[in-house]
Amino acid sequence: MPEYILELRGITKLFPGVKALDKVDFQLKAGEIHALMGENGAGKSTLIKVITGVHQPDMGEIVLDGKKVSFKSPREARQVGVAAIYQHVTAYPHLTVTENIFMGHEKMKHGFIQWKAMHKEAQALIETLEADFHATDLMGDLSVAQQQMVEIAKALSMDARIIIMDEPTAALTTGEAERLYEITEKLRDDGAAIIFISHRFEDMYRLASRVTVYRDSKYIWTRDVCDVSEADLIQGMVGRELTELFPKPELEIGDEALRAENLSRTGFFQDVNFKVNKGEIVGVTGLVGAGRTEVMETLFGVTKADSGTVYLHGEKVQIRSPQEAMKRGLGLLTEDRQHQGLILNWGIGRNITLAELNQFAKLGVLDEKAERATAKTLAERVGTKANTLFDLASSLSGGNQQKVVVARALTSKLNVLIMDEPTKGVDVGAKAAIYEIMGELAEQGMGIIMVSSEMPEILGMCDRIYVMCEGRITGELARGEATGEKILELAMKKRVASEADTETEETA
Amino acid sequence: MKRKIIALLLVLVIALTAAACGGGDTTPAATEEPTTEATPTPDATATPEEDDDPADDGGDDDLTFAIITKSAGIPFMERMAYGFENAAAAMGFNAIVQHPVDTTAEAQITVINNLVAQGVDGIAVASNDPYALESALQAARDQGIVVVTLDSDTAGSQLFVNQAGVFEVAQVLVDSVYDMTGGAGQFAVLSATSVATNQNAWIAAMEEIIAQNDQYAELEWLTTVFGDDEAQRSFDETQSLLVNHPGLDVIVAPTTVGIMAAAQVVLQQDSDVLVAGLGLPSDMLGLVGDDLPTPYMYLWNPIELGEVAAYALAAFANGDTDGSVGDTFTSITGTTFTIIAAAPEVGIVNAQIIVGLPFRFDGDNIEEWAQVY
Amino acid sequence: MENVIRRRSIDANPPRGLKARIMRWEFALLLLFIGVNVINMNLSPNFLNAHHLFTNINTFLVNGLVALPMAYCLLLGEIDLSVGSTVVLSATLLGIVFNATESMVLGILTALAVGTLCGALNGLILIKFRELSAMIVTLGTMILYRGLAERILGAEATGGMRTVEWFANLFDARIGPVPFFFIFFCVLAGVFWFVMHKTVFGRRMFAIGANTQAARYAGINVERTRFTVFTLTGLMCGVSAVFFTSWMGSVRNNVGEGYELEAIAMCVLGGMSTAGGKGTFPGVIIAIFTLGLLRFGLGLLNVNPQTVRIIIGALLITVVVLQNVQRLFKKKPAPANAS
Amino acid sequence: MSLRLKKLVRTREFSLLIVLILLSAVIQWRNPHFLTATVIDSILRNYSYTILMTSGMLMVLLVGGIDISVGSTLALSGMTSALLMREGILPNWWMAYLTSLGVGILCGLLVGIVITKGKVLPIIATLGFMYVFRGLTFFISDSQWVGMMQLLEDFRDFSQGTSLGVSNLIWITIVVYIFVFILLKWTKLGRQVYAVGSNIEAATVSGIRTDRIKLFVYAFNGALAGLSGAMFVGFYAGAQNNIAMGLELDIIAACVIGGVSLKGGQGTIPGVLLGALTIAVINRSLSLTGIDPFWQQAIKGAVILAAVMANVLMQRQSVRRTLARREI
Repeated sequence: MPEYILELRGITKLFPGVKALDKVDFQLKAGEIHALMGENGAGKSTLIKVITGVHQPDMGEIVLDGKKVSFKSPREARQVGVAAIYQHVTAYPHLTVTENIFMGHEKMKHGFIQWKAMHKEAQALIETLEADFHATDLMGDLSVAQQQMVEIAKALSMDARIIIMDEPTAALTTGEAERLYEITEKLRDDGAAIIFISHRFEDMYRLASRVTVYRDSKYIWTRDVCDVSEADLIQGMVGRELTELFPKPELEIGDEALRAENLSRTGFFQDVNFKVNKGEIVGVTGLVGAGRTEVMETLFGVTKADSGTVYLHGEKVQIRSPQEAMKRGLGLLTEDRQHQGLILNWGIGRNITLAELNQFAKLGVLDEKAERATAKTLAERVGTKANTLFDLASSLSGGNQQKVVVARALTSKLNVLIMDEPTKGVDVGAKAAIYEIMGELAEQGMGIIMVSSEMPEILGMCDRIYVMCEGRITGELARGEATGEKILELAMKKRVASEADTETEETA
Repeated sequence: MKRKIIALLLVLVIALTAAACGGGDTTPAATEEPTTEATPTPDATATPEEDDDPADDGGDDDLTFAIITKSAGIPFMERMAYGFENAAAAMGFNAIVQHPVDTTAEAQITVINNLVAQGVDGIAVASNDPYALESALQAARDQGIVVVTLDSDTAGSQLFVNQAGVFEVAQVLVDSVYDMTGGAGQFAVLSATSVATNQNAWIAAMEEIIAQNDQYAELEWLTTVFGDDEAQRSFDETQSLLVNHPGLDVIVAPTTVGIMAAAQVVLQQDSDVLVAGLGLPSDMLGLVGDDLPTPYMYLWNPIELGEVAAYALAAFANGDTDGSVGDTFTSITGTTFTIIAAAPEVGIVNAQIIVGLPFRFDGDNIEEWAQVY
Repeated sequence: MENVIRRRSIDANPPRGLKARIMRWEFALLLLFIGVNVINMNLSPNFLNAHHLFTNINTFLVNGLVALPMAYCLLLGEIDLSVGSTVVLSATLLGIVFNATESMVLGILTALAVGTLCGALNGLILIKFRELSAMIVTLGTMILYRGLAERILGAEATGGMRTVEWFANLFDARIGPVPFFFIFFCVLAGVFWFVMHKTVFGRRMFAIGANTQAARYAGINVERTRFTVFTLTGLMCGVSAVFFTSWMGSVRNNVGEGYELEAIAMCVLGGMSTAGGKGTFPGVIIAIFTLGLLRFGLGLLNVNPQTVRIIIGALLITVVVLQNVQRLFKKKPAPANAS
Repeated sequence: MSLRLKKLVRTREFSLLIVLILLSAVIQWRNPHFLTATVIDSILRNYSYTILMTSGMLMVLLVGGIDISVGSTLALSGMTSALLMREGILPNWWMAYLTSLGVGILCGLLVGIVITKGKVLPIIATLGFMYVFRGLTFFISDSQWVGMMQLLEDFRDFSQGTSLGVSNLIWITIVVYIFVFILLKWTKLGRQVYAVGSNIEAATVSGIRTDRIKLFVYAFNGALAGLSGAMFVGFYAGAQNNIAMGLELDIIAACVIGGVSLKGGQGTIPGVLLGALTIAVINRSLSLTGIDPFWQQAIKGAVILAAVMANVLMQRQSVRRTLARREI
């Protein structure tokens, strides 16, 4: 039996405009829980997709049980016992839990599906996970956490030898997370090798025996967990000293630009209170599924809040649609640039002017010359690297695409700009440019709300930081007192814990 | 470059389909057994015709007459067109047959415009609408084209070739009911579509006949339902009639589609209701006879109707008549037709000629006529 | 801290190539248009007789009127199956009101109002039930509107509309060989072309068709645009009903059947993508005349109308397949030099 | 009530059954003849092929597609076997049924290939094929009809005959429904049809060959249309070229009423069966209850819109229920 059950050597994967994996190595021992740590966009998800056969590497090789393999599809990977539990669960909402578990490897008896046997086994798996739903429930009716349990049950049902868990505890309560730890350990004791991807140091310390760190799609190092300190981890994950990366201008903060008072929307967020002043950059952070994007969409008028009020410059406003928000000077740069931010098969010029077409029209008739002129000045102001205004948005790199979206926001006279994960999937060079634009806008008196789950960015750029967890604001930190640990700790403070916890300030 | 190749390909495809259909399937094969593939030449006359360039009125013998039926897919209309063609051929003229895509006036108008554009010499049309064709037919007549109507009339025609007098048809239908019910009983009418001009004319005439003489006093006319000339609807309506009116004795269906459907239902449910009306022998083979749902039925010879329409066109074309009432003309087969007055109250707006009396089909002659039409 | 944003100049004027790229599908279509006419000319001698040519052009332009707004529906990535039924309902009520009030002006206004209402109902349902696709909603209203027309018409057909001299002339009147209706259609087509390509409303339709979510986040009122387009389609059905009644003089319940297929075929042949967001209006105008003259040419050859339907159906499928296959051939756009 | 019963009552099929019973009660009240054996039998017999084809349309809708060319496919396949019978090429009745079935499968395959390989939107592809198949029906029959006596004796007897007191056409429908029920519930293929409709990305990632599933579904739908062609021609004892015009609208209405979602992934055999029966009752009852037959089309249109909107409201309600259950 070779020392490593799975080995990746010099794996490189290119996507248009960005190098997702750059000559990456990785070794996994049998019966080991191996943690994978790294910032968003460091290439962790791409690595998993390469191992599970969703993507094929451009260079390098994968060695399984000492033999060189290449998976053309996830089905092939699954057949040799590689199973993955993704962060965004890919399930069949209309079908029952049992079917979701057994889809692809149903229990058959001369051609017919054995429903009773499958339901029984599925129920047994659910019981081992002590999940609070039934095998015959519809997948669509389950919460994200419950769906994740089903994914785990799916892996168990395939008695996979290598199980990959991508941010499994992100949407779980502490109780559910604890149960997940026990199950993961039981899997390891049964001989499975587990790759565990997470932001949370706590998961890593609790479970993993070894940890590998990635940064900017490059392999950094692999060490035993026992001789790794948190500082080492942050250093490994972030690399540079914080200050040098973030040109945060020191500005005097103006009066209040936007305030939300116990804003809530059933099922997404509850009693959210926060405010942002002119010239201030406010960070909103938390784990995946904490409801940050949902809050911003409600502010911007895409969705309707069930209760709570919003004040712009102290004046109570009722924003029912994006165009109303923009009319009142509130802009939003969406998290999913590709689908919500840009029209990919349009040129960058037309993308930039899309939001304020009336500016370039007399009596409804478009003046294309004026439109092109504005687009050119704005595109250059944000430093978009493109040959002509008519280059397709799809042909630009992640960073450039974000600059185009920022340029579009500049066409409206905004005084509050919400930027949702502005530097997600963006290479380091472009990140710095985006931070500079942010600084520039703040300098002009704009209130900036930056939603991000990247610690360095939050710590480096924000004057004040709100931390959210499971739809609630669990804490507010000023620029000076904020540290990585404090934020993480607030990000995991569940409602249950916070009620019991009476002290106000947690010591570091 | 690739796109241009594709475009050229597209033009080629269109050219091929257009050329392939150039021959067009305009006429059912002249022979008795309609073969499945379309006959290549537009005019199926037996005698070889030199290339017919339909110059307006060239020599007497190369006139081109066209017939427009109600729509494709109705056997009665096929037989009528077949008769028209034979008569035209017999007179040495060319014949074009057009079956519009559906029973709408706009489909017929489009065909009329096409024919006018081709410069035909005469048009006979079985109209789908009492008013709509008037302007198109008027435009044709302005180009010197002779226009007659047959089977169902419309304004704008010079003469209506009436297969049988409306009253004669109504009379035989009422007599059938009288005979089948033994003088007293309940009957209902299963008609085609609610807007079929000839159906409504016969129904109006039947009402008048029953009202005028008390001989038919005991005949109770329960209702009139519409089968839309569709097999399934006619089936449904007949079944509803049997269910809604247990005391029903006779169903009268003055439409070839309706009578067949009604007879089928009666046969399948072996109900003792009798079915009378107008039906095509070839359709009704197996349904007409002594112990069958339809003891006897009436119709006229559609082939004869088509022939007379051709003769009428010829008569107008070579000036034998100008269509005024009282005028007469004789066809090359020697039968003379006298033009009689219109009958607006039953929907006949033009002067008309009567082809003949309705012909009776029963158990013994159905076999023989089923071969003819 | 050197200034990280390197200001690079971007060329703003539209590249020559852009024009060529847009024109490519129109060029192929123009070729097809000329091809159809050339074939028609030598297969039937009097194809070029102006009078007959325009008479027949008039007949398919009544259907063409409905293809104009259908192009907008397709641009939004939607489809309106209820156009034929809206035409018959509008025409029916025109006939009813005219016969009741003896005033043709009132009749025309009714037709336009009914058409707009039918379109607005489609739009309203689509706004209130965003989850529903326009296809199933307009499938329902297609049956409903034609059913209402059938109920109102009942046993008789409303008729006699051509007795009003000026109304009949709406369709028949000619300036020289060219009918007034033909000029009216061209003017209307020009307006539709201008709105689609040169106005804010047009650009918004392109955006919604290309990426509805991105349009919504860019502050475009997607629902209101959709409502306007479907109401406009209804209005155009009303206009088509007016000209249809002026042409036919009477209305029955099988009028306008198949209008939706013809309209979609014209738009798709004209280069409109069925996924939305792509297509040019000149293409649609050329396609309307190409299909119309193809049908006229086949008519002159006395081709059985059913065979013409086979050709139109087959043409619609081949064109869409060609568009999709052609999109696969196109090589991926070269990425701009990434940083 | 036991959990199982409570679950059953809340399902959509149960509410459909209630609607159907109420509708029949109203009709019975207006016309006592309605609930008699002959009327019920005639409804099932007249609409046996509509009910049959609804199961085919269910599978097409389940994968998120649609097929409005089924009416023309029925006409083409029925006419083909009728013409071949007239020319004496087909020796007996089951050969006629097989031919009709074969033509149906061919049409279905053609539609499927254009949709999957040609990447054409289903509504556009089937709209085009609707006219192509209808045009072909007129073309091959040279616009002629095939009369009753030109059909084979045993072909008519089978189609109009009964065994064990029930019409053979109803037996065919029952057999096919059982087959489709088993296929959808108990076979791998059936579950993959649901998977493709429910989440096509997940299906592709988990290695299901989605194009092949779609092709199968369209071919199967064509097969049922072909089978119905023979049933129609046999039952009405004659093949006309304008048969089954607009039949596809009834079938889609039946599926929509039966709770099938047009986005795919949702719909059951019991649901569409009840939907098809509802449509048959609506079509048939109007002439029985003396409601002006001209209302029929308008009622059907209204019923489709109402059913579709009801589906959406129900879905919104269940989404709200799941959201509220998510404890924050």
